[in-house]
Amino acid sequence: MIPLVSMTGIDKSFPGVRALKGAQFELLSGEVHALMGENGAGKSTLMKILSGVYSADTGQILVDGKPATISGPREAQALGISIIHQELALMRDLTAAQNIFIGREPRRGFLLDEAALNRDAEAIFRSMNLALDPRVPVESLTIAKQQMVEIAKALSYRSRVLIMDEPTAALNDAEINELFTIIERLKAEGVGIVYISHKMDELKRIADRVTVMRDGEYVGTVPAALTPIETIIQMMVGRTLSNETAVVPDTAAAPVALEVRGLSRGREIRDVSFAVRKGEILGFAGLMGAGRTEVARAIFGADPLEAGEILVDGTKVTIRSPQDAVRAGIGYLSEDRKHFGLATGMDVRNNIALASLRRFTGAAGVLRDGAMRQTAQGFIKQLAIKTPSDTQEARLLSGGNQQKVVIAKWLLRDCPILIFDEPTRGIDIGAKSEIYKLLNALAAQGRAIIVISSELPEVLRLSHRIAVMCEGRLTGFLPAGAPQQDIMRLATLRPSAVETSEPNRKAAS
Amino acid sequence: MSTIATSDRPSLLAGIRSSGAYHKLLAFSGLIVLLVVFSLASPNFLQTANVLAILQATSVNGVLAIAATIVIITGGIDLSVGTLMTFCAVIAGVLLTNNGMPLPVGVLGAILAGTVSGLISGTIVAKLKVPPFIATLGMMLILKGLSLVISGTKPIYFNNTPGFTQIAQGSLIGSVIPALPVPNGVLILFLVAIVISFVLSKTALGRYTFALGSNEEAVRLSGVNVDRWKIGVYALAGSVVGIAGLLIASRLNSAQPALGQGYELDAIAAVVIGGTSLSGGRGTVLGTLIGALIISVLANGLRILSVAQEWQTVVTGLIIILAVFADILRRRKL
Amino acid sequence: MSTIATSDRPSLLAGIRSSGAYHKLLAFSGLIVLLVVFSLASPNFLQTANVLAILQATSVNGVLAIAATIVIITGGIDLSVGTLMTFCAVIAGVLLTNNGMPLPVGVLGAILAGTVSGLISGTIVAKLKVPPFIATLGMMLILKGLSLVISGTKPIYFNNTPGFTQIAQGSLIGSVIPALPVPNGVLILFLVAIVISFVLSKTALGRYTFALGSNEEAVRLSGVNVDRWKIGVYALAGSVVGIAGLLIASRLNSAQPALGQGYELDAIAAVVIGGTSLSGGRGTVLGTLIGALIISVLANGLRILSVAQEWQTVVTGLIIILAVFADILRRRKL
Amino acid sequence: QEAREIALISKGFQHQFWQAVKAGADKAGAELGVTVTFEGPDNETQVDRQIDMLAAALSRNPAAIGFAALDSQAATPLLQQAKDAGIPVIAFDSGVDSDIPLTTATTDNVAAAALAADKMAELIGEEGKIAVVAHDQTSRTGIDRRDGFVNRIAEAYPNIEIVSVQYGGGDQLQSTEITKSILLANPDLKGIFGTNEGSAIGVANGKQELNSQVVVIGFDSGAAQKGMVESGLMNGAITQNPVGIGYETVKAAVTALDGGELPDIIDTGFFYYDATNMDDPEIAAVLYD
Ligand SMILES: Nc1ncnc2c1ncn2[C@@H]1O[C@H](COP(=O)(O)OP(=O)(O)OP(=O)(O)O)[C@@H](O)[C@H]1O
Ligand SMILES: Nc1ncnc2c1ncn2[C@@H]1O[C@H](COP(=O)(O)OP(=O)(O)OP(=O)(O)O)[C@@H](O)[C@H]1O
Ligand SMILES: [Mg+2]
Ligand SMILES: [Mg+2]
Repeated sequence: MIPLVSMTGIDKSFPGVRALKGAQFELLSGEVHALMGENGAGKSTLMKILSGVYSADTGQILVDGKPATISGPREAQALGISIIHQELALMRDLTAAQNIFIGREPRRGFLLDEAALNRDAEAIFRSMNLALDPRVPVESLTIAKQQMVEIAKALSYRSRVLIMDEPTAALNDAEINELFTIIERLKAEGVGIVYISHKMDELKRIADRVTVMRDGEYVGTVPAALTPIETIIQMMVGRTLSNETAVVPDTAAAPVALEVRGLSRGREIRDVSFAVRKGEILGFAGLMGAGRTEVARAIFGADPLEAGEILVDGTKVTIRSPQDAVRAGIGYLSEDRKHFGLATGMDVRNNIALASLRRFTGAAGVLRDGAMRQTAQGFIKQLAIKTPSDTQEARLLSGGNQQKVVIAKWLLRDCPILIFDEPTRGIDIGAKSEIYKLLNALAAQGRAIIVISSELPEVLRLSHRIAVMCEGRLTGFLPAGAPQQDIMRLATLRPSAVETSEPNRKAAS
Repeated sequence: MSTIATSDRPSLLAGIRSSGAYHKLLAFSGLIVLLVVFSLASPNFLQTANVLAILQATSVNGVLAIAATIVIITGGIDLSVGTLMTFCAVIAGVLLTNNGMPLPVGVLGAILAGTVSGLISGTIVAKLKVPPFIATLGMMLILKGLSLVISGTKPIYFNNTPGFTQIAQGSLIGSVIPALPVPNGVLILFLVAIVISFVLSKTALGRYTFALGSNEEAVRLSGVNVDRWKIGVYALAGSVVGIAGLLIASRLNSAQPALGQGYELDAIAAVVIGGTSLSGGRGTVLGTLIGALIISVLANGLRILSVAQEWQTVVTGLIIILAVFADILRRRKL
Repeated sequence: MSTIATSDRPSLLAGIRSSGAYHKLLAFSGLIVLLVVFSLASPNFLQTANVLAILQATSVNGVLAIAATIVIITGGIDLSVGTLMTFCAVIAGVLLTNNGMPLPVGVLGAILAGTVSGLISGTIVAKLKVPPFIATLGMMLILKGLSLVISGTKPIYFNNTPGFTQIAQGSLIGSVIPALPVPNGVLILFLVAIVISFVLSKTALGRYTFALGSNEEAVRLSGVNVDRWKIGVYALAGSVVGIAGLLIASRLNSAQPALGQGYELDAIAAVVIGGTSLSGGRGTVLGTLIGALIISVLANGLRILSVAQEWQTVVTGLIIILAVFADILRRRKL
Repeated sequence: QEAREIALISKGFQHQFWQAVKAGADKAGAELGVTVTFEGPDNETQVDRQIDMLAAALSRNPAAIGFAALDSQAATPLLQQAKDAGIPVIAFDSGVDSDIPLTTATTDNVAAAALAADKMAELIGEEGKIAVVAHDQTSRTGIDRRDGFVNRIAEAYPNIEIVSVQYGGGDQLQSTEITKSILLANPDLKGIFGTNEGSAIGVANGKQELNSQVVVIGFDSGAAQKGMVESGLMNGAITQNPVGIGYETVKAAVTALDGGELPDIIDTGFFYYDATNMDDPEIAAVLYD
């Protein structure tokens, strides 16, 4: 059988970085081929070459056994290759439908046929069981829904090769299930799918084969079903990882570090009250749009509040801006690193120092760059941030490494209360366990930590206590190690955006 | 802006959409406030003749501002609109007066000159990747010089083309309804506004105009020929500027080669006052029209009140800031 | 450019850093090409007196452009630099001539006037959230009007303050090395460039200037008081403009109240030619200095060659586009 | 042998008045066998640009310099430099407050504007409201013409009231809009004075667009203004003799170079013209297109 795509000997260098060294990859039709590797291993770069975003320095690409030169996204599309990018590439001011069909708008003569456009988009959404109005501007959508729009866009090309670069990083379980149903269907139609993810459990569920990369090089290709996860992880990181579970310390006697009472704002936040003790990790679970991010942003002063009070160490504080919050000792790592986390044009060093410049300001306001460099390099080592130097621009880092930079920023700021919103989004498994260790260590030092995560296993593994939200309400607290069903019950007092129940599906088709 | 995630409730969507309309209405209400204040302050202000004078005074800047709007929505900027306008007027003069061509040739020639210049600017931006600010700054100077060269640094008069002054100064409406002698220049402004609104909202070119300003890289990654559309946008803007050139030449019955520089600032100001963001992706022709009207109402009203000129300038500056600030306040409250 | 991926070799780091320097060197080489061409074309061009004239002609626009650079790096824009310069000059005139204050009071007064105006612009931008284009357009008009009001629409001469003309026209260097009578204005330009370079690269204010232009929201969510720093940036720019006001007043031995509008375009052009992006987050004072020099070398060289004035304009436009394009080409090749 | 260069730095370039000065200078250059260069800033506020032009001209080592100062004081150091280098300086258009220029070829703008005031008074019957649309609030010519006109009215015509003085920068379109608002705000207005070519044409345009019968007195000439005077849209205008100014400036420079004597002032004169006297040979000679 001639492979759909075969890439061999691919080299690619960026200034200061050799991203790929003789990488290779093969995709058969009708298979889901997972591409695995640590952050910065070169997965996205390899797939960008296949989809015409970059051109390889050397190497050969065969499509249907014939040599192909892919000099741009258009050529890739013509060859039947489409891609869902890791970093969302949407036109914020356009609607969902307009985004999906950009460049291929249905027309009536000279004019755009907006009705047909929306109809076609609606049809795609329906086939994905996605309840989304095609006429909404994507700007007003959550990242998760924006991700769904990207998926819809990729599907609309009806390609033979579909590359998905971390499509589930922003999705919750229901949405992931729906995506997998779609993948199964495409697979049955003979579409070849490249699937990049850091979520190991997904491999067993959908992948047929797994190719592992490390440091831009090809490590090996193994069948997914027969290979133990541990083996794949070892191929990725070059060592075995131990799989610890949370050790829940007894914090009942510790003083309360942060308490919120009756936080409210419209329908987004409804009467939310909770408390976190020093040394405690409070996990927040919930479905997409449950309001966890809203609560965190409101506590942090990033968005206004209508009612409620916030107490730090038992005293009431007024927080009107992030500056107030940080002064009160609260740090917040945003779920959207690109828009809210990184100064993308600045280098790694300055991004890490961004929240703590004052500590590097010497006499007469002059910055101590040497100290900044040392600190930055310390974090680069501690978090294994893959970057040619601390003066590399943050936007040139791989997605996962960007996330680590933002984490470093808050670690450096060293707040007694830390809110992490989706801290491991896009982070590889090795680094993830590093970050878990770090969070545990921070808690052990007496910091109060809130972790918001859409990955239930993550919440379960980290939390000393679990808060569950739904529709802006805190629907309950659960102890560490609570069964997943209990969490889901509290989290699903209303249906998620994706309709998973069978009757609905029938009604839609 | 509502942030609630339920997306399929029509009421919400309707809310979002009508809030857009409401925004425009608000900028409009800023204009209304000005109108009310001035008409209370001077009985001469709301006379038909003065209203027509204000509209007539808006026509050239309005058309230029519409051209600037198109480019600004892509996230670019066009500094050459002022001198290009003059260049187009001079081309009309050369064709009609120096070469005795018939009127339609002059009209088409001016618009074509604008289009070609826009094509060149667009090519410099899209193909040579020169930032729009520099590309159009260069074009501004080139066109300014060329206008002087071509015209021999002398105004060209249209005395041999009797119909020419009718383009802006005649009144088709007035010949039907004598009580309402709306000059053709104003008619043309509204026509251009309608056509460009239509192009922006209903055609592929319009769609890509917004898409480019929203996220050019994403458009490129979608396999769209970004360069071609971008050049198209500048060319469209150029042809609109050609119309402005005809309007000003018709009003002055001459092509004045020295005029034009500085007009770009008024045009861009109208665009920004009208709510179009300089970072691209959003903007409306209606907003720009209102912005241009605010500028001419201010100028006219302060003159009618015989405010000393140096104070006119101060007050204009203040009101521009206040008008935009008021708009921001209201939007925040929504 | 080395492409080897080993990441911790110091040589590589040096390579990356020097590539930044290399970029600047390239813009610089564009300037060199101009210098070579003009000196081949005319024996008068490279004479000491003419070189000094070019530098002197750069001083005012150079200082203005440095002020504009600071604001542009934050992703903003300052249209008021031209008229603010005039306003500061008028303030100096009022203090020194109309009120007979001693020279230092006039100097400080002018700089303070610039700082306060910058504070106001910054506050309008940061607190009222008015887009910088509008805020500074408004300030441009307000200051233009106020200059006329305060001066009584008449130039104010500094004949009673004998030292005043020395600020720009005297020559400290010349008094030491008579063969090199570099005017103080040029010295001040370089001094301002060095100080602002230092502030931008070594102080917290400078760091936030870049950070704001890179991603303001991320800075805010890092707990930084974004508003305060932004106001600081505009105030710093304002005080630099104050220095420009002193320079021009000293050169003309008078505060000319009508001057100034239009100067913002030259200043911004110098910034952009110097490689600073209007979308913020990056830029260098050195680049701006080279941009300003390119503009004055062009103007001077074409005059020395007695090119007809209308063609001077055309050629200037062409060369500005070409200079930036050449720079882009070379960077792409790196 | 290379022709001697006479470098003229004027106050403007693109306007017809300055182009006529240039034409006169070129004519003299051709007759006297010297090279004439001619440069000027975009508008009359750009004092420092003019200084830069003067500096660049000096770097060329011209034989002589003709200079129309936007601000005489500002140019003093450079003029001194010219004097030290032995380059003769001739002032034109308006005087330079300095003893460096050997002579000045000029128009008395104050007197010219006073003549405009007399003509205006005559045409409106020495009573009623009038207005001024000036080209500039701060430049020498702007101030002289405005003040010459306003002061003459104040002194000689107590029954005439000047209701508005506004400035259109010499931009025709802006002057048109200003005129229209003045006319609409003052329906009983009797006359308007436009202080230069752009202002005058703008005033006449505004009058035409509103179908007004207001009396218009202009300044300067040019094809459009001549046409308007001819058609009666403009009742009359003052013209200077810019061709003469340019011619005399270059001629004086050559005289100076050849060691000849020069008077302190070369008054090139001004004239009032209207539809009745335009074709007089004396007037026609000073009108320009
Ligand atoms: N445009 C670029 N310029 C410079 N370096 C780049 C560029 N794009 C990628 N890199 C570098 O190439 C390497 C590979 O990056 P890539 O994005 O392919 O990693 P990845 O495997 O997708 O990682 P992740 O799992 O974090 O997304 C990284 O070291 C990254 O910093
Ligand atoms: N700054 C903001 N501007 C506009 N909308 C916002 C902003 N921040 C959050 N939202 C929206 O508020 C809604 C509430 O979702 P929120 O992100 O709080 O839920 P969540 O439980 O954190 O879910 P998720 O898993 O998607 O992060 C979402 O639609 C989100 O996009
Ligand atoms: Mg990646
Ligand atoms: Mg969230």
